[in-house]
Amino acid sequence: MGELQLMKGNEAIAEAAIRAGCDAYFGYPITPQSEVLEYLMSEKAYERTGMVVLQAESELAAINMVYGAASTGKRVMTSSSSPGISLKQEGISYMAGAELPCLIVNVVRGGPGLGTIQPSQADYFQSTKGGGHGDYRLLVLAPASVQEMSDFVKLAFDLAFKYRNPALILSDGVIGQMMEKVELFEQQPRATTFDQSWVTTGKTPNRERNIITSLNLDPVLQEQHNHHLQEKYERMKAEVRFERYHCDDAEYLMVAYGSSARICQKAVLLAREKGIRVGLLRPITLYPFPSEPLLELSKQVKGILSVEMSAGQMIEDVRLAVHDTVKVEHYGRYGGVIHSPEEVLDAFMKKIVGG
Amino acid sequence: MGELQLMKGNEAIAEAAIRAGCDAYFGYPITPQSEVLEYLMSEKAYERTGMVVLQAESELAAINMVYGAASTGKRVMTSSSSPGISLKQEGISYMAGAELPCLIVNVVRGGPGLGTIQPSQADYFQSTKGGGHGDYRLLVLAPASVQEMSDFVKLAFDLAFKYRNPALILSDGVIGQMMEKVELFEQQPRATTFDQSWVTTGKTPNRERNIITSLNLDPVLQEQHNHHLQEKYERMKAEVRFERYHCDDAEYLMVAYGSSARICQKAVLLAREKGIRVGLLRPITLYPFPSEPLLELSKQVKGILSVEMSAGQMIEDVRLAVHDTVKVEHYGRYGGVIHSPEEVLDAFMKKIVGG
Amino acid sequence: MDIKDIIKPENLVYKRTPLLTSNTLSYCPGCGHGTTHRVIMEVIEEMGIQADTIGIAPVGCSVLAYDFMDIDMVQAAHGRAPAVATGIKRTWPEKFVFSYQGDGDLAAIGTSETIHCCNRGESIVIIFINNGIYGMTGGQMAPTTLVGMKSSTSPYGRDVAFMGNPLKITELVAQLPGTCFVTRQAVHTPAAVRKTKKAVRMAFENQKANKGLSFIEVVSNCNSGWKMTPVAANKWMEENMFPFYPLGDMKVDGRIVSKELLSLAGVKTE
Amino acid sequence: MDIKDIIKPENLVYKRTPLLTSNTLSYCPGCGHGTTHRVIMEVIEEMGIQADTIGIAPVGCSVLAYDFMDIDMVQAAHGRAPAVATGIKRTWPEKFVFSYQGDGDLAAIGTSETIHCCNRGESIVIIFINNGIYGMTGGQMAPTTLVGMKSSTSPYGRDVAFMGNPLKITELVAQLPGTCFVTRQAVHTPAAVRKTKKAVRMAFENQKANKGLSFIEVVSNCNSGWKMTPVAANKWMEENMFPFYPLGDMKVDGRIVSKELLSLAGVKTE
Amino acid sequence: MAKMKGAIVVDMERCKGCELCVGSCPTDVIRMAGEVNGKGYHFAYMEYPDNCTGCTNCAVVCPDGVITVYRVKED
Amino acid sequence: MAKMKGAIVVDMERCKGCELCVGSCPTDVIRMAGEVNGKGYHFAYMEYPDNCTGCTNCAVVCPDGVITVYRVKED
Amino acid sequence: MNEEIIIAGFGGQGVLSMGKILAYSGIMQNMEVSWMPSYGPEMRGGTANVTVILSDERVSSPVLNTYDTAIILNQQSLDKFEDKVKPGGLLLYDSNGITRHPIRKDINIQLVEAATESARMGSTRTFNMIVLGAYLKTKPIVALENVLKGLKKSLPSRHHHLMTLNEEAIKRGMDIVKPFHP
Amino acid sequence: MNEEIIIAGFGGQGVLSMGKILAYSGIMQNMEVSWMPSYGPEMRGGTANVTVILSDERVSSPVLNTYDTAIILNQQSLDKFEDKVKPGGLLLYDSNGITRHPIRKDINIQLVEAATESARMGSTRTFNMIVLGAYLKTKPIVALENVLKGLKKSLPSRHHHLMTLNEEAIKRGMDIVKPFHP
Ligand SMILES: Cc1ncc(C[n+]2csc(CCOP(=O)(O)OP(=O)(O)O)c2C)c(N)n1
Ligand SMILES: Cc1ncc(C[n+]2csc(CCOP(=O)(O)OP(=O)(O)O)c2C)c(N)n1
Ligand code: SF4
Ligand code: SF4
Ligand code: SF4
Ligand code: SF4
Ligand code: SF4
Ligand code: SF4
Ligand SMILES: [Mg+2]
Ligand SMILES: [Mg+2]
Repeated sequence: MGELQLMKGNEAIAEAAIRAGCDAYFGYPITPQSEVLEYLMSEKAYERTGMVVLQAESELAAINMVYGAASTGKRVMTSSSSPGISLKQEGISYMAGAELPCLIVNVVRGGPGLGTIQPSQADYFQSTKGGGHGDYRLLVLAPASVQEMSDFVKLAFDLAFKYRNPALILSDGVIGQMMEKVELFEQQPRATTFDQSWVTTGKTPNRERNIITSLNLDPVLQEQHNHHLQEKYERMKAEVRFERYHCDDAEYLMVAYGSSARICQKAVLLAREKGIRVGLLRPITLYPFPSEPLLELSKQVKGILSVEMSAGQMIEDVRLAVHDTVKVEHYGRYGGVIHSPEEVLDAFMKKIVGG
Repeated sequence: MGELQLMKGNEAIAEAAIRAGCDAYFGYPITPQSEVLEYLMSEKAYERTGMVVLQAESELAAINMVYGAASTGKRVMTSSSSPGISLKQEGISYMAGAELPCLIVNVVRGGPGLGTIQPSQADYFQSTKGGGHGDYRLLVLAPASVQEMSDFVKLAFDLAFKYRNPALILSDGVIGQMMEKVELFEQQPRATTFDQSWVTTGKTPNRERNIITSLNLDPVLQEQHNHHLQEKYERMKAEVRFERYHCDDAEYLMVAYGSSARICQKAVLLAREKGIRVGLLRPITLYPFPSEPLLELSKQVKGILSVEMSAGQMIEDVRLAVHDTVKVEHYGRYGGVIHSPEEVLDAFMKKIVGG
Repeated sequence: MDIKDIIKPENLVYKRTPLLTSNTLSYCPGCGHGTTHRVIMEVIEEMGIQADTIGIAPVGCSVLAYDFMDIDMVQAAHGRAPAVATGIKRTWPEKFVFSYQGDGDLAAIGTSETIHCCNRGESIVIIFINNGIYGMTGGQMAPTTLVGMKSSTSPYGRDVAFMGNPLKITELVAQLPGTCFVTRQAVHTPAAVRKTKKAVRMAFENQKANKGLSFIEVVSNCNSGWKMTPVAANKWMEENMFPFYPLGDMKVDGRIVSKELLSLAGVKTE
Repeated sequence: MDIKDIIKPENLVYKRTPLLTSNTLSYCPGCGHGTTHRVIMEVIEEMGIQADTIGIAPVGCSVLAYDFMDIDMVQAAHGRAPAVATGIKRTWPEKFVFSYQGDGDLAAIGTSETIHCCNRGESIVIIFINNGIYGMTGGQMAPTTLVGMKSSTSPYGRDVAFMGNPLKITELVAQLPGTCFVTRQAVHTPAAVRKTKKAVRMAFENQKANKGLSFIEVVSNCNSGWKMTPVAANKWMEENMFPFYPLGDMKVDGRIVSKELLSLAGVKTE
Repeated sequence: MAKMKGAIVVDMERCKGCELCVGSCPTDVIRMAGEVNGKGYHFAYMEYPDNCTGCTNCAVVCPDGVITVYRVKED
Repeated sequence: MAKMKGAIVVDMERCKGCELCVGSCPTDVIRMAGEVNGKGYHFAYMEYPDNCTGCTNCAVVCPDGVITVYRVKED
Repeated sequence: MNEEIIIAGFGGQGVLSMGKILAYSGIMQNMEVSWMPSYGPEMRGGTANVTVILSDERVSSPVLNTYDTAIILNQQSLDKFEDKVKPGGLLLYDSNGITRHPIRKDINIQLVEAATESARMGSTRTFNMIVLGAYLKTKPIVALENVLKGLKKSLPSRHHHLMTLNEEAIKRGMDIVKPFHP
Repeated sequence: MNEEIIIAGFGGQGVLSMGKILAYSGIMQNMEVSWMPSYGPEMRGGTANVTVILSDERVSSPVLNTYDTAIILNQQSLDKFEDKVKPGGLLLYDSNGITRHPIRKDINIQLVEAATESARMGSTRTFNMIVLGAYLKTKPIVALENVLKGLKKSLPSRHHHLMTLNEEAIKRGMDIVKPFHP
């Protein structure tokens, strides 16, 4: 068993980045995730592993520093919260277009606009459908515990490099700010070997020059490039991850991710205390979305409640997954308010069981 | 009949802005929409109506200038193309949050990243689901002709003010760059009367101070504000607009908007020449999406082809609208390539009729 | 003479301006934001321009400025206040428009908007609170953080080689043709407050006369971020901030008046 | 002597550097982008650092620089090249990193990245092509467009009151402590080209010695955007651009060497 | 010569106890109370009221603007 | 004294006819051809080859880098 | 009536404005029209082409794959568009700079030596008007008077003195156009 | 075992670190734990509260509506949380600054004069440890030795010399806690 620590989710991200051999972090402060940069600085990540840590002048600068470092094959990351992530959309679209691996962490807060600094899950569409321009997809991971905040850093880097695609950890103020027990993985070496064929580290005589670009003035070539991307996104579907919680005998289903899934777990238990056999499907990857397991489960249940801290975004993917063969409703508090297990149960009784 | 002109779509936008009594335009050049600003300058909009026209230092500055002017109740607009629109996402989320009316024009080009400057429709998700953070919606209008580029400027302003919400014209390089006959509406006065109750034009003794903000540190208030927004988005559904083309006797349906709808019109004619009764539903508002008329139509047809110059984005709204009761497929060239009517027909035969 | 005989309406010589609302300021005890708010509101009161003034609040501790200033206000996205102000001023040239911004807001994320707004010479007033730190988000390093100064993201002190130099943005904007009046002031003593008020008055008078952009930096403490008492923070500020950010006018009526303008930190002149 | 006797390998005194690829430059006839590309590639060839150099292409006419320079290159988002360069240089401090940017890219949308990258003193080289216009998008006004100069978005000439002042960003970055070498050059005559090449060499040598950021502005024609022949454009440039953008070194080895640095347009010194 | 006599009124409940007024008073009038107000702050008060000249320094420097100053000419 | 004799080779097909080389030649060697190349440009050529000193000015200033210069010492 | 035209050549040959005049002429005759250029980064010597549709009915797709008429002004465009003329359609070209002439037998091919002729007329500016004349002679779908009206509308007023020259050029084009048989 | 605790008071009273020590103590006993603070813009004198859960099973929701135990350190928190203690649950409070005492009869209410006591001990720093002691006395769900281990883990090493003082404070809290009957 690895080292046990009590940590905030944000700190776990930072510690995991150091241990995963992350080469560089570029970021700009914003609540509720400023601890990531603060931890890297106070823990002297730059001394522990030689990792580059730089406070950028803005989120725009940060994502473009990430773009630069990623162009050279480095394991590089940034983190921010909702408004800051909106500012990064052009850069994210560029990275997707140029097929650069990297890790982006969004510790979501309530929007729109300046909103609140309290937890929210209202950036689902932005993360999974592409808040930037053009047809592209990110690998989106949704941790539901501090342990996963740590583990998914490593996983995200692995997937990002496997597919040469930006990966995004979609967390929120609850997971970012809460402390839990976390088993830290072993320190990994920074200088990992990786595919050097495409990186821009200086053209040596034994190869052609490498170019990182997302530009194709010729639309035919750009279309080919887009086909290549789409084909990759199709392949990425193999990475689907999810967790089934009390699903085997479920007559009803909840679908929830991240902190909302934690709350739903409790709601499931409360329901079962009442003798109602509810299960919970927790998507761990939001893109690719676990549509098939959901479709499977939909055949056994009488109704599905999609529970998000938003006005209802993931519900569209749930409905698309189950082909509207079973009733699907949304429930969620939002704008920074966190629903309680009791509220979820209440909504579930009204919208699914009763209705 | 109004004045007849032969104009580019981008020029029609600019001329319509002048005639609609638009108070201010702030923008930054980008192909394929630079003619909007160029036209306003060469036509001396600032002399014709006193309209403010300013080339901003960036898209970020432009959208925030719009935010400022809109805070005072002015009819104000900006225009850009895909990468520039991505940069505006934070600002757009702010405007939605602060409930500021304004007009944003996106003349879409092929993405992701720098992509091409050729036409595309791959910013559908960004426009309709919210590329910025938080739960918000824009009023999204999709012109399919130069005439509509002109008419929708006025319409967009009217709707934006009616709902105190940003409106977006989602066009593309085809409609922006093509010339057609356009009947220009009459010059309207600039100084329109409008609801002064919320604008920040200086606190006079007879009222409380007005504040434009999207911040609510208290999550409960922020949730209330979000409920208010959601309720407004619900009301906005009354504005649904669409065009039925040869739908009455249709056995099959195409769904397409903007320039793709133009191409599909031709494809419909080609299909009908072959004796296949195809209709076309053209969403004019993309948000609100014409789900109900589509559901109605779905009952009469054997299959639906959603045709977009993208890898398939609107198809999700089509599928959600028809509750997966009828086969729905996507077709579209993308990355800057424009499908031809023949290609659409081909795909239609293979995916819908043949398949 | 009894106190009761003194405390009478006819003897009143100073009271809080009614242009500050009755809301309790959300700032930490001793924070210069409150003082600066008051100074601005006093000038607006004295000039009688409440009905013609629109203020822009930034993102930073003063994000809630609109809760305290009894004028119409617009809350701008982080760093974009100069753009927001431009949008308003261009469409309402006869109004008084000012932005109120922190150092993170104005000199980090908003650098571009600051430089270009000043360079265009928008006829507005910018009030710039330089407290060398990001107050609101819990004390991270700002572009203006001094060399060696500790913050939550420079916990061992700002190291130039690693984190870059502190930025004297006021010296830069003083050199742009669009600015008319550029000065650096403070609000930690009665005399400093009075000078700042004069500067604010001059700035608004400039706007009235349409002379170009007026830019007032106020060097201020962030005692919470610096982890000091307010009194100690002001002392530290005098001893450490003022030598690097010297107080005084840099540009008046479009003319550079500061001899030292060239001697920016680390730049040696020949 | 017959020409054939001269044209022999052993008599070769000048040929296109092999570090330019065989692709035909996409630039308009007479455009300074091509010349500047060549100068940079010659320096890299002469220093033997091809294998250690990474270039950043901007968005602008030189977006395709990577088609012409036979080195590893990264195409950056509009205005963000200095941030991209920072990301690379910080993770590969032993490599040579340079960005190549137009005036729209560097001085409009990218102002913030430019200022902060210079202020941090990243050990990189920035090559800045100032042609007073947005070439690629069809000749719109740039931050550097001269007063009265026509462009597609200032069709009746740049009017300061309406469109703001031209921005001398090079003068600003010269004053930041992070820059080591700041100069303004041109490439319109053989002598100018040779001086530019010396400057580029010095910049890369600075980078080798880790002395800080080197910033080279190249005033260049955009004959298409200016709607002139290349020859006329260069003449116009000498007569109109150079007086406002005077050539020469501003800062060498971290010391300001230009006496006029204070006399920015419109700023009167006392 | 006419001497100035002053007095200040501190809005106790709004005083945040920052002590900036204390040091700004040229005649050392102000001290911080031992008790705290509803928000938990020790508040400022006139410990030596006789010394007050009504110079307004304290009010001018008070970040929360909670001091009101009165002044009369004492013959 | 040793005189320099030079010659230039213009890559005709890549010359874009900008004429910058013409003005840069101290000995007025270069002129533009009447014909056009495949891209439709009038290209540069040595009209007065005898004057060429191989000073490289033309090549140095050519934006497209299409001039190669040779030089010999003529005794 | 539904005429779908592609005009293709170098930038600078007046391809776009010729299309514009045609479109304007159509409007003068109460037709529905559309004009759709290829667009790209402004670089000299690039190719330029424009699709013009004149129709009695509302124009559906402004972007086409095949054309009733192709007006071709350089080799590159000939290579690209010859195949895209509908059987029975028209291909009008200027042979200046053409090294490989059209070969199709199922279409009507017309030749106009507009480059040579405009040089002869002493103004290269007339080039596209000569081509236009040649087209109108072959397919008189718009009346000359409407073309002149369209021309006037599309010319900035400072160029109105060129009207006569342009009219002359159109007529020259009408005169010199001749069939080409591969 | 599943103990759901809210600790609420002013910023600066050591609310968050008390929660952290409890959580650490749980870990020392191989429990599952979660610690969830309310967070907001850092402003002095604001309220602070933290939800701590100690459980033998995996913790589901870290955010709760009702609690087994409420540890209340100012009036505002009492007003907010008294109602949220589960019937039969525990409410532990310090009466310093309290103007309206708890009124519920269906819960166990304990009083600890920690503020007064810590002043007496001459170090306001011991305040939260006295409260912790009072809690542990009432609900000994974690062993004192594990609390001390947890305390040591959560203290930066430069503060380890304070261990004895803190232990003493915990014990004082155990001694002085007493039931309150409304
Ligand atoms: C786009 C964006 N990035 C970051 C933040 C987080 N944030 C809020 S205030 C602030 C900095 C405040 O510092 P400063 O401007 O110096 O103001 P102060 O609080 O010191 O007065 C930051 C980074 C945000 N709200 N939005
Ligand atoms: C975010 C974004 N905004 C705008 C553009 C459009 N754009 C492309 S190049 C350019 C300006 C180029 O001008 P400059 O940097 O001066 O380079 P030049 O072409 O003159 O060399 C603009 C505005 C873009 N591609 N991306
Ligand atoms: S954190 Fe700093 S800047 Fe913010 S209110 Fe407190 S002292 Fe003032
Ligand atoms: S448009 Fe201007 S900058 Fe671009 S290649 Fe042509 S001349 Fe050069
Ligand atoms: S008014 Fe002047 S003398 Fe009186 S208490 Fe205030 S500072 Fe002291
Ligand atoms: S300055 Fe104001 S807030 Fe501070 S102690 Fe004095 S009266 Fe109180
Ligand atoms: S090498 Fe010198 S002399 Fe010879 S042609 Fe070129 S410029 Fe003229
Ligand atoms: S400078 Fe070069 S491109 Fe220009 S005309 Fe001379 S040889 Fe040709
Ligand atoms: Mg600050
Ligand atoms: Mg330029």
